[in-house]
Amino acid sequence: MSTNHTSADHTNNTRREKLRISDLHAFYGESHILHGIDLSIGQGELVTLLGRNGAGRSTTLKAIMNMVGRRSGSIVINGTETINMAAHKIAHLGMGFCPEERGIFSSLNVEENLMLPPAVRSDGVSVDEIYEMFPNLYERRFSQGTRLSGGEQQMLALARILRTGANILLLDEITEGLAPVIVQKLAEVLMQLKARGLTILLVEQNFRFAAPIADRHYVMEHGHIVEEVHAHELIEKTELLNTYLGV
Amino acid sequence: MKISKLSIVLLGVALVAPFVMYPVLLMKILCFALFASAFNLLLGFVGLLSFGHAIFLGTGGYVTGYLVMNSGLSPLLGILAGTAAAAALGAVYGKLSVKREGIYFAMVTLALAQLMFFVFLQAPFTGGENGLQGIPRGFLFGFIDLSDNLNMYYFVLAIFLFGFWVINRTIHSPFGQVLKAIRENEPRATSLGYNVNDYKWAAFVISAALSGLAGSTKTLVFQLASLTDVHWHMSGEVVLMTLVGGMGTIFGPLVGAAAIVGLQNFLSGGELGNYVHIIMGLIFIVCVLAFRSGIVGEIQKIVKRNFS
Amino acid sequence: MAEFLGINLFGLFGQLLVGLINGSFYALLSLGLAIIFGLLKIINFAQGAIYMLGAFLAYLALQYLGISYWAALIVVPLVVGLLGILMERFLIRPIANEDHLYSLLLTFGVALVLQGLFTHLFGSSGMSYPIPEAFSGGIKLPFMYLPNYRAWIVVASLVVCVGTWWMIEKTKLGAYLRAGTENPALMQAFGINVPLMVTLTFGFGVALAGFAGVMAAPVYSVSPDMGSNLLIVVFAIVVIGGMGSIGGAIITGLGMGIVEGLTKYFYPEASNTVIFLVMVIVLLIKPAGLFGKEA
Amino acid sequence: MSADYVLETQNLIKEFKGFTAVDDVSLKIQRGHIHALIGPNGAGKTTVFNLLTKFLTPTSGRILYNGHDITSLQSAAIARKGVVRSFQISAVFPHLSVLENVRIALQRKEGNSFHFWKSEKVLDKLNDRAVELLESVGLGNFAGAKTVDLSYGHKRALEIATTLALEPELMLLDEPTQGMGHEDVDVVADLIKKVSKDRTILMVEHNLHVVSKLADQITVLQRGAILTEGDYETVSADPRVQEAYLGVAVEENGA
Amino acid sequence: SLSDDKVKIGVLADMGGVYADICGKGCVTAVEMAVEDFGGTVLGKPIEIVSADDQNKPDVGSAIVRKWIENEQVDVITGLVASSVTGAVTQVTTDAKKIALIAASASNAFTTKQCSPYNAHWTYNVVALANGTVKPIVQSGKKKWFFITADYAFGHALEGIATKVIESEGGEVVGAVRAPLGTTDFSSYILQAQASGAEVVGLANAGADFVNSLKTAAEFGLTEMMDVAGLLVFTPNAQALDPAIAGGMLTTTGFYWDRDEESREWSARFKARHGAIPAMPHAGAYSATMHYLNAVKAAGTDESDAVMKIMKSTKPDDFFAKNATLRADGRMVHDMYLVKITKASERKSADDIFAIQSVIPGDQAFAPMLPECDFK
Ligand SMILES: Nc1ncnc2c1ncn2[C@@H]1O[C@H](COP(=O)(O)OP(=O)(O)OP(=O)(O)O)[C@@H](O)[C@H]1O
Ligand SMILES: Nc1ncnc2c1ncn2[C@@H]1O[C@H](COP(=O)(O)OP(=O)(O)OP(=O)(O)O)[C@@H](O)[C@H]1O
Ligand SMILES: [Mg+2]
Ligand SMILES: [Mg+2]
Repeated sequence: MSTNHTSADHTNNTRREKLRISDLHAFYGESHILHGIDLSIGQGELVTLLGRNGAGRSTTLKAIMNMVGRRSGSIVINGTETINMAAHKIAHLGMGFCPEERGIFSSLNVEENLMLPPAVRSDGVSVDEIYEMFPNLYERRFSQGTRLSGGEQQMLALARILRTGANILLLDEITEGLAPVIVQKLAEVLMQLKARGLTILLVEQNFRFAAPIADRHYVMEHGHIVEEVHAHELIEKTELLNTYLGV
Repeated sequence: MKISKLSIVLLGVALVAPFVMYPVLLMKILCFALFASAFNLLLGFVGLLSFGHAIFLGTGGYVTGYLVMNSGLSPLLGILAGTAAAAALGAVYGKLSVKREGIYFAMVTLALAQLMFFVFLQAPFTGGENGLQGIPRGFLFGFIDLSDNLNMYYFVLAIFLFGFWVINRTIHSPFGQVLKAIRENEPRATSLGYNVNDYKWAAFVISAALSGLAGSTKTLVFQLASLTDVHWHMSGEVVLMTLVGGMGTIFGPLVGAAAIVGLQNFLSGGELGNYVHIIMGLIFIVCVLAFRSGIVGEIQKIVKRNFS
Repeated sequence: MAEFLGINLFGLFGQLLVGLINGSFYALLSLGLAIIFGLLKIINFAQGAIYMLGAFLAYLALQYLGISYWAALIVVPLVVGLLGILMERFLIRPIANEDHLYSLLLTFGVALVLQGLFTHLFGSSGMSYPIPEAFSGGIKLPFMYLPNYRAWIVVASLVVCVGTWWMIEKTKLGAYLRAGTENPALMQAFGINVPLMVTLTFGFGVALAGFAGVMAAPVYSVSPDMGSNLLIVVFAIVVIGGMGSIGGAIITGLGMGIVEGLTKYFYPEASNTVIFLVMVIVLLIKPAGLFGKEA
Repeated sequence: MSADYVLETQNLIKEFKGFTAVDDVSLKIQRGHIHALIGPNGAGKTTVFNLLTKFLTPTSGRILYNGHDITSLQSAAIARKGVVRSFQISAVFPHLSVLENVRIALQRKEGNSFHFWKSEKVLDKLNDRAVELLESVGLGNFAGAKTVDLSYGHKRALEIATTLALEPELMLLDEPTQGMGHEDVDVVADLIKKVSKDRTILMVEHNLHVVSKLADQITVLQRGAILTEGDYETVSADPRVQEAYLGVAVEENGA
Repeated sequence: SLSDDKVKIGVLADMGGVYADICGKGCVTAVEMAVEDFGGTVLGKPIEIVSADDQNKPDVGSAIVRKWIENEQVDVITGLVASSVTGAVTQVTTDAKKIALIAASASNAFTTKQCSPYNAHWTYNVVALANGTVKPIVQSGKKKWFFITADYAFGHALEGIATKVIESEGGEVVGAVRAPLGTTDFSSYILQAQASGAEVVGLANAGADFVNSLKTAAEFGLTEMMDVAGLLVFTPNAQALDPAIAGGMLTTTGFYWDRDEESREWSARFKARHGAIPAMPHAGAYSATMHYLNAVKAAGTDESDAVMKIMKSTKPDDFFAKNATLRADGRMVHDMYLVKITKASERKSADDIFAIQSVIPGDQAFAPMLPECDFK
């Protein structure tokens, strides 16, 4: 087995590697969605997955959490191989996952939703801090989770995993449906988290949101990673990104 | 078209069958095939599992039996009356139940049927546990003697074909298109301006009426109307027939009815009679676990896989 | 004295109390159903058969192993719960992703098999189980003679019902359960072993029916069809209470027992149908049930 | 003058258990406009939509459509009058063909939807019109395809074609471009522009790019109440809107 | 001459339902014993037995019998337990002119309202039960009765006839409740009985209903306040009950295994094959079959009219049928027995359930023949 990936080497030199994926394949029933993904993220990095609708970005996140039908290859989290690990054990390695469809529970109220995921580490964001960050949630804390507006649900989904103390975050389209003010605020929040040393893998459609805060970008197409772009290369590779993403 | 060729072959078989097999058994199969097809109209094509459908079968039977016996109605009028009664009950029960969906709908229909079961058990005109016995088959159009099994058979076959035609036509009608749309995406159908509950209700009434038709006919065949036909076990049996045959397919309920009635007939004769409930239960389990498309559904899959 | 407006008050009180006793069984059974439904979205049609199984196990345990009522009260629910766990694991889980109607049909099949099996093995004339020594005799109330065992039924089932309700509505475990049924994949991703939780919940719901079966053995004849008719009444109760509402199931169970008792007093002919009539009325006025949330 | 307005709400209020989600909203939507409803998350935009289409019942207030009070009508009846909404999540009939999807909508006006005794062949006369509609949204080549197999953008287009089949006077679009890639956003925006001929459109949208490009008139909601109204220039220049909704960096989003 | 070179007997019974212990496989066993004891052939031709489960459903039973007769050349039907099934079946047999030997049903309709020249109602009926049990109790001075009645045809008939008996003996019925078949909880009915001020509570029900109602009566102390009479108690039901509850109760039966040497001998053979002592329908099924086969032999044919004629003109006489005749209306009139359920202290073995109190001669037990049912 070769570990001779340039990107991995590059990051290994600078920071501790938190997540390394090699030759990841994922399937939903008969359909083969991911065709050998390789990527690596170091501690404190914020990396995005870009691509068009259906490129397989969400699937990559779900595959990491073992939420797809079948997967093969290697996923090493914090030095632990997880490809054969049961889904419910993965979170306890410090993973926090915020799904695309938000996954707010209608049988629980806002506060119960917030308190639901078991803490995986001790140093999560406190509830007070969260309510300060998202005053809407505080105001609506006793209403049924799914009665929140679309955007409020998005906030809740994110807040929920911040509370658990997860230090590797997988965030899927978190700016979707949010008002521009909130989007700006989220960018600040992510920068703060990064500063706390959290590792973030971000799936984004909103390139303007992602560009200023990310360290690196992976571009996906048809279940492959077709390009890796570092923050400092953004200007020179604008053309390339345009052809991939149609920005 | 393939289907119509198949239909002609089946019709041919149905015409000569009574010379080969015991006609009363064949009539029973036809009645249940009609019942299961009517049930399947709801389950397979609207997605509503009515767990109390026997009540419509039995209502048709009781009303026909009572009128033929006590008011000397001709068999045809008796059957019409029974069908109308089932449709009327279906109209009321449909109004109450189509508001609910999925499993809720199943529970509500079951409980409503049980309510009516007790009415039939206690009402003075149904003969309670005895049921209505010795109902005369009478004369069709005043001169065809239905007490002759062969005459009766062709009469039943004609009724079955009529009912089956109605169901098919319903599925492939403008109304059927709307039903399909509702099953696919109910909120969207509403937003296009369809009152989905009205459509479900109409389908429910059609299904109830045809179940009543099956029950009325069955009553004349066996000259008997009894609690068996309104008991929830019967509601379970029709689900089983549809499941075994293949829900949502045209011929599935027919095949399922033949299979289950045939099996019961086989079991009731022999030593295995004791095991009839256990065997039915096991079939249920096996079908659900491994065989959800039913006989016809599985055949369709094989045909699709190999020939297209 | 005991007459008021031409009504025999003693008779009325008696019927109310008897209604409460029956209501305790309704509450236990509908609670089990509501837990399984509310948390797993499965209608367990086998719940009645499992109640029967509980009673039979208590009977067999006493007959052949000399296990006392008290021991049976613990052991039988455990055994039944274990069977429920096996049932969930090997029958229900394989179809967990299919339409929930299939699980209804599957459990219907299980009910037929269980009932058929016991009829085959033990006939259907019924076995009798003695009332435990500790509860022989009764209390003389002014309006009736209340057998001690019947009083115990009310107390025991109230304790079990309230305890269960508290556990599900008021604890973190309950929140996990509710969330886990809504979106199991996400709960797994949060680090919770959902399949295990589902299995245990099913086992618990089933064990409640087993418990009710043991409770019933001394007062009702232990027979293979003791559960099947009761079950449909309990279904109606669950619909009235609002499907999936735990508290609703308990309150409605007790309430319907009392309504039935009153009907037996005022118009016995309708005692079979009154619960279904109530159901129709509730459906007309509040389709989601008395305690149900609108979808 | 009121004839100019397709839809008017008068003092619309919706309360949820003591929480006022829509607070005294009086909207006037001018015939032929594309009218956008924007505002921070939880401002009550979706709730307004739900009230207009009767998915929710207003606590108080009136809704006038073409001058007639429709406050007490049922959802389906409102749809039949010509107020049709699209859904946020793809609202198609997945296992019908693309053509059939449109035909279901066309069929409603035929008045034969309860005719269970007729053959469905009577619907074939609607095919031409259906194909026409599909072509108008660029789906002409997909008529025979199964709808599940369509891509996300195509599904959205189909949904719009289906909605158009009802010949709505007023179309309500809730975040029509949400979750789309940039390419699709433009396609859909163009489509909306195209179909806005001869009809009125009310839309909720967070993508300011789309709003600025399409909207003739904008209403900004905040905490359930109307904050301000006007065209894009006026509204985006309003400091209150900048603070509550746009954030500071308005310019960046405009492009 | 035999119709098809054999005599074929169809045994229709409840193989798995509430009456399975009363006339299920046991009835098949009894008929088999009769055929074997008869020698296995009649007029040189084989005797065959077919059996089926009617599940206590009239439609199932009548369909089976119809098929047997129309399709499988069955000559005679026996077993027949649930009255509802028997009613439906005798319609079919009468139409087809085949004999029905009713071994286990209680209703008296088959020799009254629904009488037919082809019915032979063998073991007992509701009239005999009411006459046998109720009359002596009323005569002993307990005149105020309350009934807990099974709410279907059988219970109604039993209550009706018992009421007539009570009234004709100068007693009075102070009330009655109708409990649905299969009621699990009798407590509210018991409370009503308690409040009625009656001296005797008559249980006009059977099987599990009987067992449940009696148990509940004991639990609520009813058995200490008033007498309880079970109008139809089969040995398996009595065996299922705690003797402390049931002991001492009077009831009427058409047969008891421990009556005399003859009955003990047959019952021992039956128990060896079946595993339990015979209930009265088992003995009745044997006796009826035997009488039928004897008649076929004597008639030299299996043609129903000829056979029936001989059955009615010769007196049945075996370990079951004492002082018996098959009347023209098809009623088999024979000695019935008033028995007391034994207390635990009196039981010598698990099978020692009844103690015969008195013999009720057939003409006192059964009602006289109706003129319209005289099929001489
Ligand atoms: N549960 C599923 N079953 C089958 N196929 C699926 C499933 N989920 C996703 N797919 C398919 O997998 C492919 C990748 O989907 P994915 O959701 O990962 O895309 P994405 O890049 O996140 O795009 P989007 O912008 O739509 O979220 C798509 O073709 C999609 O149709
Ligand atoms: N059924 C309900 N019960 C209780 N509160 C509700 C209900 N529906 C909406 N709300 C509340 O009303 C407010 C407005 O919700 P609405 O969905 O209209 O917001 P929105 O403007 O569409 O926001 P977004 O842009 O985030 O979708 C929110 O705070 C929400 O929590
Ligand atoms: Mg995605
Ligand atoms: Mg919204």
